[in-house]
Amino acid sequence: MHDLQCESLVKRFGAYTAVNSVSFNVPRGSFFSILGPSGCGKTTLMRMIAGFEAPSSGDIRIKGKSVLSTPPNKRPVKMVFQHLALFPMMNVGENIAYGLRCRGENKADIGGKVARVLDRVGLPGTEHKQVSQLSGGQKQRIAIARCMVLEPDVLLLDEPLGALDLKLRERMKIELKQLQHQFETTFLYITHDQSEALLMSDNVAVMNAGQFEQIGSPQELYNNPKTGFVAGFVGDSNRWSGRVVSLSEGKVRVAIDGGGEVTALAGDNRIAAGGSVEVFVRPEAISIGGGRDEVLGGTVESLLFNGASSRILVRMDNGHLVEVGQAVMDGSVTVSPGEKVQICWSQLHGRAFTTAR
Amino acid sequence: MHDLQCESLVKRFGAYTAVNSVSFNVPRGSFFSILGPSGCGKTTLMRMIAGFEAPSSGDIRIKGKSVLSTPPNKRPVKMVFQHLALFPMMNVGENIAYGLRCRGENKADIGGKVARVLDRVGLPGTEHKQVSQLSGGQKQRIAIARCMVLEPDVLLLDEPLGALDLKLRERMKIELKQLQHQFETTFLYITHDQSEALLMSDNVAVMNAGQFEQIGSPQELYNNPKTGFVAGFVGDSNRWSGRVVSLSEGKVRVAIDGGGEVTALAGDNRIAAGGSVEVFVRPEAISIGGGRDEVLGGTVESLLFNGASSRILVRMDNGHLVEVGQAVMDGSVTVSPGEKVQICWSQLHGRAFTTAR
Amino acid sequence: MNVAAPQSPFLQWLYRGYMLAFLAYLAAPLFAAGMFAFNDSMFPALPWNGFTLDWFFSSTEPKIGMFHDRRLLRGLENSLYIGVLVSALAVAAGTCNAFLFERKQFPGKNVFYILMIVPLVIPGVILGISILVFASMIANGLEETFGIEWDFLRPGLFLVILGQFSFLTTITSLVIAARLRKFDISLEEAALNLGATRLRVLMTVTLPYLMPALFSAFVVAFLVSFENFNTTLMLVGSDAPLTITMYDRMVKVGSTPVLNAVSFFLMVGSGMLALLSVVVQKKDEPAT
Amino acid sequence: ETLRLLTWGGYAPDNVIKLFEEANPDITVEVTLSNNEEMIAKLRATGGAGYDLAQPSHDRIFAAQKEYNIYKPLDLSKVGAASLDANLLEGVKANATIDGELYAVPHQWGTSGIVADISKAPNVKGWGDLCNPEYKGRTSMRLRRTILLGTAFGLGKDPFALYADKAAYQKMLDEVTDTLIACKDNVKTYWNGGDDLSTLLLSGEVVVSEAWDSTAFKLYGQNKNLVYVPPETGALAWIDTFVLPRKSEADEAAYKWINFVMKPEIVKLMSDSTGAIAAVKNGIDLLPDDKKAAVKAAFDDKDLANLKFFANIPAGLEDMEGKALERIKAATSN
Amino acid sequence: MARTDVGKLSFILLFAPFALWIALLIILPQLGIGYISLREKVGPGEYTFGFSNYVAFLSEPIYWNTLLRTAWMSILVTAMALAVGFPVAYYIAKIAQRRSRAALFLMCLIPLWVSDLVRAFGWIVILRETGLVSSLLQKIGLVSGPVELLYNDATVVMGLVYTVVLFMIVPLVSTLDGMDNSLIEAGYNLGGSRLTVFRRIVVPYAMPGIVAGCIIVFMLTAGSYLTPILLGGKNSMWFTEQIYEQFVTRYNWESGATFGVLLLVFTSFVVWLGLRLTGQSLASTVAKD
Ligand SMILES: Nc1ncnc2c1ncn2[C@@H]1O[C@H](COP(=O)(O)OP(=O)(O)OP(=O)(O)O)[C@@H](O)[C@H]1O
Ligand SMILES: Nc1ncnc2c1ncn2[C@@H]1O[C@H](COP(=O)(O)OP(=O)(O)OP(=O)(O)O)[C@@H](O)[C@H]1O
Ligand SMILES: [Mg+2]
Ligand SMILES: [Mg+2]
Repeated sequence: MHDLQCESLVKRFGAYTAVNSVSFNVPRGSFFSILGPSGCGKTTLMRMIAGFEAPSSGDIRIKGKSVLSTPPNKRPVKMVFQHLALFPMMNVGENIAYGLRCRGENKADIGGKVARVLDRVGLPGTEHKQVSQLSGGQKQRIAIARCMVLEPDVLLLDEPLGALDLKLRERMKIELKQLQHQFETTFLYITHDQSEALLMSDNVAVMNAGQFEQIGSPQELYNNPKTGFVAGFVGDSNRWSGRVVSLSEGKVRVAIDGGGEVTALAGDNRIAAGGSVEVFVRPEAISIGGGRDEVLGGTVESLLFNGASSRILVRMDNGHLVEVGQAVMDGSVTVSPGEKVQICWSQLHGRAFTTAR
Repeated sequence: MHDLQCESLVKRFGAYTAVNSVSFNVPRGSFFSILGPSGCGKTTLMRMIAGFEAPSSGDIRIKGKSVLSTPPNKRPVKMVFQHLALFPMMNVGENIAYGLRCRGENKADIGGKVARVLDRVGLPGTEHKQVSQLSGGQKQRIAIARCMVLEPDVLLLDEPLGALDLKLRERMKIELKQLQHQFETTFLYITHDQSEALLMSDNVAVMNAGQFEQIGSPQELYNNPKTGFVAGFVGDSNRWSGRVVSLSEGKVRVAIDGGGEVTALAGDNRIAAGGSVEVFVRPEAISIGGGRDEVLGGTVESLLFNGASSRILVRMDNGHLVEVGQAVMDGSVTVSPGEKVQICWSQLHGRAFTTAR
Repeated sequence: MNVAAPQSPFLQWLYRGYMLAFLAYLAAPLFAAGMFAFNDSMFPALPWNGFTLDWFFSSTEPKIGMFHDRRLLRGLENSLYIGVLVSALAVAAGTCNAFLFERKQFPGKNVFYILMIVPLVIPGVILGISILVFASMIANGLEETFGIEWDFLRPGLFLVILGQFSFLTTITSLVIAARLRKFDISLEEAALNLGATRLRVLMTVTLPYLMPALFSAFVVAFLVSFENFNTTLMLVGSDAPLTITMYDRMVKVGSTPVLNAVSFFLMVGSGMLALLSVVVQKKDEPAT
Repeated sequence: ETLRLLTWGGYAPDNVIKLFEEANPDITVEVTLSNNEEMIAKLRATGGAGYDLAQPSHDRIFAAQKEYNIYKPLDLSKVGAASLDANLLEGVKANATIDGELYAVPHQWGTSGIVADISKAPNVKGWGDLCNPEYKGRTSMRLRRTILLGTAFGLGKDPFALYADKAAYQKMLDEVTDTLIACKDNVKTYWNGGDDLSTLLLSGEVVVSEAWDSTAFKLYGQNKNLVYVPPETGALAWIDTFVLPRKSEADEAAYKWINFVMKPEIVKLMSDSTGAIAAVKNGIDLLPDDKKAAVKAAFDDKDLANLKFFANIPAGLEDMEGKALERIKAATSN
Repeated sequence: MARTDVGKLSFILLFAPFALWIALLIILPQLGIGYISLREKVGPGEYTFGFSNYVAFLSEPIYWNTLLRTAWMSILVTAMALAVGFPVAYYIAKIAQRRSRAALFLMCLIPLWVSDLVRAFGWIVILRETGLVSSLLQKIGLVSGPVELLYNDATVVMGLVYTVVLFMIVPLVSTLDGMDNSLIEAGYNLGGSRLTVFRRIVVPYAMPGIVAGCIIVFMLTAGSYLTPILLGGKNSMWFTEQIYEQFVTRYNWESGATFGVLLLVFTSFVVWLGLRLTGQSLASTVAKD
């Protein structure tokens, strides 16, 4: 059973198409993320689901029923806004009670429900605090509590961590996931930060220029991207453009612009000999030294130390700069800038996609 | 030869000591970072160097000459401000020319110099653009160009990447480092983001509550933290508090609060039997299964997939939550949530520090 | 260190001296006007004849105190009446304008916006005479062609209110629009999303948010209305507000310290009002 | 019922109003202070509405009524005409009768002349002394038509005689204007109201000034050196009248007020406040004692016989006078 | 769709009061005085149309001299208000501590709380020949006789500056307040001297506030009535006084309306010129705060 279904949703602003034929289903109780760069139409999509924008065409169904003609204040979806939109003129308790009072529940019930939901988000007894007295992470939780107290079918979250600072964001990622487990509600989460999407979601849709490029589990997206955009956007990648030399059994031989040839898996089926492609190889798939299928020569340009995710920058002989992942933990660094090295990786870790026009 | 030397710098605001006896030397042409949490006094320190605050005591020397009595507009240090402080009422060319005109250089020279520096930061021909027409990264580069055209002895940068978004920040890190190479100027860089500091710097000073905790190369800080603060702040770490059971030959046996005992290297020399300590172990040093010095039991709570830096969350039997690094590349996941597992790491990767009061 | 401030102690001292001198300049005439309210003399001038409160409370000739001076009290009453009414109207209209220009998109918006600001830069006298002339034209026209008499189009309270309303509305619109601009529209969306009707959103979220601005717009409008002279002078009928009464008294009868007493009373009164509005704004600030 | 008076400062003193309201408990009195020009301007703007009783001077009725139709005829029978000074009533009748209807009755009269501090300026005699360099920077005047007329008399002309001949009047005005512009240096400032004048004289800032006799009499009470001097060419006399605005709404109350203030005991109070002489029989005798003394000190019978009553201004002349005044005001001196 | 109907209705409801206000109280009355100003009086109650009122204005040097004098003094007052007010606004926005800032700002607004009349009244009490200053000067023996400080143009200018300086300070404070101190710091850091930073950074940044303040001050000054009348001497003539004279003393609505139109056109022209020269627009300056 699906809590939320969107079918060929389209939204045009004048001549500009912000959301272009988007379809997806969100199963009950799952955590679904939409990941895409700024301006790709994520917020517009979410606003259509919440009812703040009317779709140009397509349908939105919640628990199987179309909600197109339901006004925004009647839809069983609640939304956590990017800047939270907590009401500054009410205290915490009033903020949470707001929806219940709109619904006309009686006073006594409301008090109990507010207390219970505050308990569940780990902030018991804060009813009388002012919103301005809360820390960023606490505000976050109040915003979620305000929606969850209404027991929505779907909770929409629009980049809710965007305003928090680095360390807090790391912590809240884990906390959000745990809250979703606790409430067992369907979450639809919007973000442009791939690590948020990967970390928390059961399923992720990668969105670009108004369209969905791929829907899948985080692992699928990371390990089996279906388009060049997904390969480049999800996780770090080295990217070289080149031209197809030959193609056989799903493997492509690519002549990289500037010199050198590599073999990679064909990522899509529009690849043809002579066509221009981009080859993606993740830094952590590459190592220094020889011994694997693909080997290229270059010079170490600099060492980017960053603890567990350190990198070596290698200027290849064809002029491209390559990031090479470095397993640091035990290995003290064995190369130094200026040194001539060879880098290598397995064919299976290279992936070629037709260049998007 | 040192471009910048600070000696026992102190700055008091009333009773509050914002910078407390800080001394450091920055060698010519190097990239020096000051890393510390918000409010630790980084900006205050930098403002003293730029001349916007007078130190309460201590000395600042640039190229060996004390600049304490030099007014801010005569000091040979230029500064890139956190929000860049590009002049909104001037266009790009005028912004860059401002310093030259203050110096009274003649018109013809100025034009040439501006064009040349714009070339070097990769934005040739943008003289007539308005500041508001630039993207975040471009503004960044203009702010640097505006300083570099004056050929300062030292360039100060106060969290210059703070306002940029994630992907752009990643790119600018590498670009900044390259610009520094190109200009061969001494950079003094302030940040609260450890990855920025580690990635770009030749040397990093970790600052806390107005004092320097440790100065060293990124590798030194990461692999050999001298204090608990540095161990916790630089890179991710699991952190358990406990009590010293025994101490011998630089190794400490610690009874962890909640249960379990581990052995770790003694991080400082104030550790004594019975004292309370914190033990730090990095996630990537821990693995699932047995076989190494230190073994603890627990239950897998969830798998946090995040590409190359995925983690496994394990709830240990003593109730602590442990992040375990997961080598993903080849290994498909072998554990699943709810499974009982053992986690292990080498004694050499654990480090104990006296708990700060 | 504040780089914006002068650094040398001498200059700092000089600057502070300038500020003091400026404040003295501001206070001087008010002080002088207020001081003579307490002079036990028939003229608001030196010499100082000793302290008295007669000019406030005395009920006997020749020193009729302001609280026993019927005409001044009458003027005060008129001023309050006009002030409250016109401020309420201007705040209401200003709120509409704020919503119109902050929330609606419509062709010619920029031109209309300029039109909204224009009353602020039309001299008050001209607003006064133009409204007087226009109202008289209508009234005369009606009288001559239809024999209808619309007396409220003749100088009097109604025209005074219209005249003050015409420029106060610009002020209130700007004050309220400035606040509305800062309003995060997602607050309204959040309320809708939580199930509130549009009316309820307006009453529970938007208007409470605007409240401080509505209040300070009201206070500003009231103060400006209270002290307005140029526009009112042209439109006033027999119900003169206080400023006009005082002016008439001063040029046509002669000033006694009772006028100083009224001035003093006004200073204290409007001072309190202004303080109150500041306090209201202050209290609200951290929450936004 | 409300009686809305449009009148001069001092013409509706609080004590008189109180007495009136006690006598007529159903009437409350509301006063708007004004002067000749404003009264007419206001009534014009309101089309004669908004007030129930107005008090312009006798020379300001005819032309204003012709042009703007702002007054309505008055019923002399409702006014105790018998108590009025017959001369003044005749004068007003002559000036304010249009198409056989009478529009005004006299109320108070007074003169414009000169006040001087005799301790410092003992020899003041006529209008010309305002421009006497002996008192440089110590004289004052009110820049209105009175000073034009006064100066004209001072120059030996008779402006009222020239009313019929516009060109001649203009010529005379030009001469007067030149005189007054030349005189500007001598003048400390132009006063606007009685208060201005009092303060200037009492403080000693000014020693010779054009003045209303009423103000001068009040000043005499304060300082015996401040004496009213009727100019040797004759003081200019005005009569303030009662008129009914065209759309007045409380005529009965208005007549009650008119009759009330003509009562001898009220006349005394009124004259005390205005300083002017009531237009009733033996008006001077009904002045309060101090004022009476001041009048006696100022006027002898010769002066009284030499009064120059303002005549009705023909249309158009007022414009010429206005221009002349503006020219004087705008001229620069140092 | 239902939603757009609601939108349309609410638009109409919001637009109606605005339209009524602007049309009935601003535009039509202005057209009204325009119309009256074109009316020529030929006799009692008889009128024809023409430009004779304007011709009369132009042919009478008194009138246009007064207009020019008013304009010139208004510009002087504006310049002085800027000179006096800028340091004050700068102090409030940039130098004063957070706490004293509000208090200072409030103190600067004090004169706004009382009417022009009271303020002018206060100045008269202080400045007249027998007033406070004169007495004080005599007492401390600085002058031998009483000094007259009233009734001259300098006093008028001072009094006008007093009444309008606040309208200069308020917009200045609000723009300067929005200026990040780091712009000033950057100015110094790049080698600018105090003067350079002020001239090239502070002033250009504050330009919208300066222009807004100048416009409001100029209009207020040109349209003021009481202060020039009460403080001005025998030579002072203010254009609003002319208008008042025409309307009230001379009952000449036609030429009064003409003067009104001329004042409006003239001041609008000055404002337009000011905006033009500084490259600002009305909406971006006056309406900013
Ligand atoms: N009301 C509107 N009218 C016209 N264009 C709009 C409107 N709302 C959004 N757009 C355009 O639609 C595109 C998608 O906007 P949207 O806000 O959905 O992006 P987003 O993916 O949420 O971006 P971000 O991550 O920056 O929030 C943008 O190019 C935006 O300019
Ligand atoms: N002018 C001042 N007066 C009083 N206290 C000050 C002043 N400037 C800074 N401080 C205090 O000094 C401490 C250090 O401030 P500083 O701005 O140097 O921190 P920071 O390390 O730059 O922080 P962040 O990363 O947030 O920019 C803070 O607690 C701050 O409140
Ligand atoms: Mg968005
Ligand atoms: Mg800082």
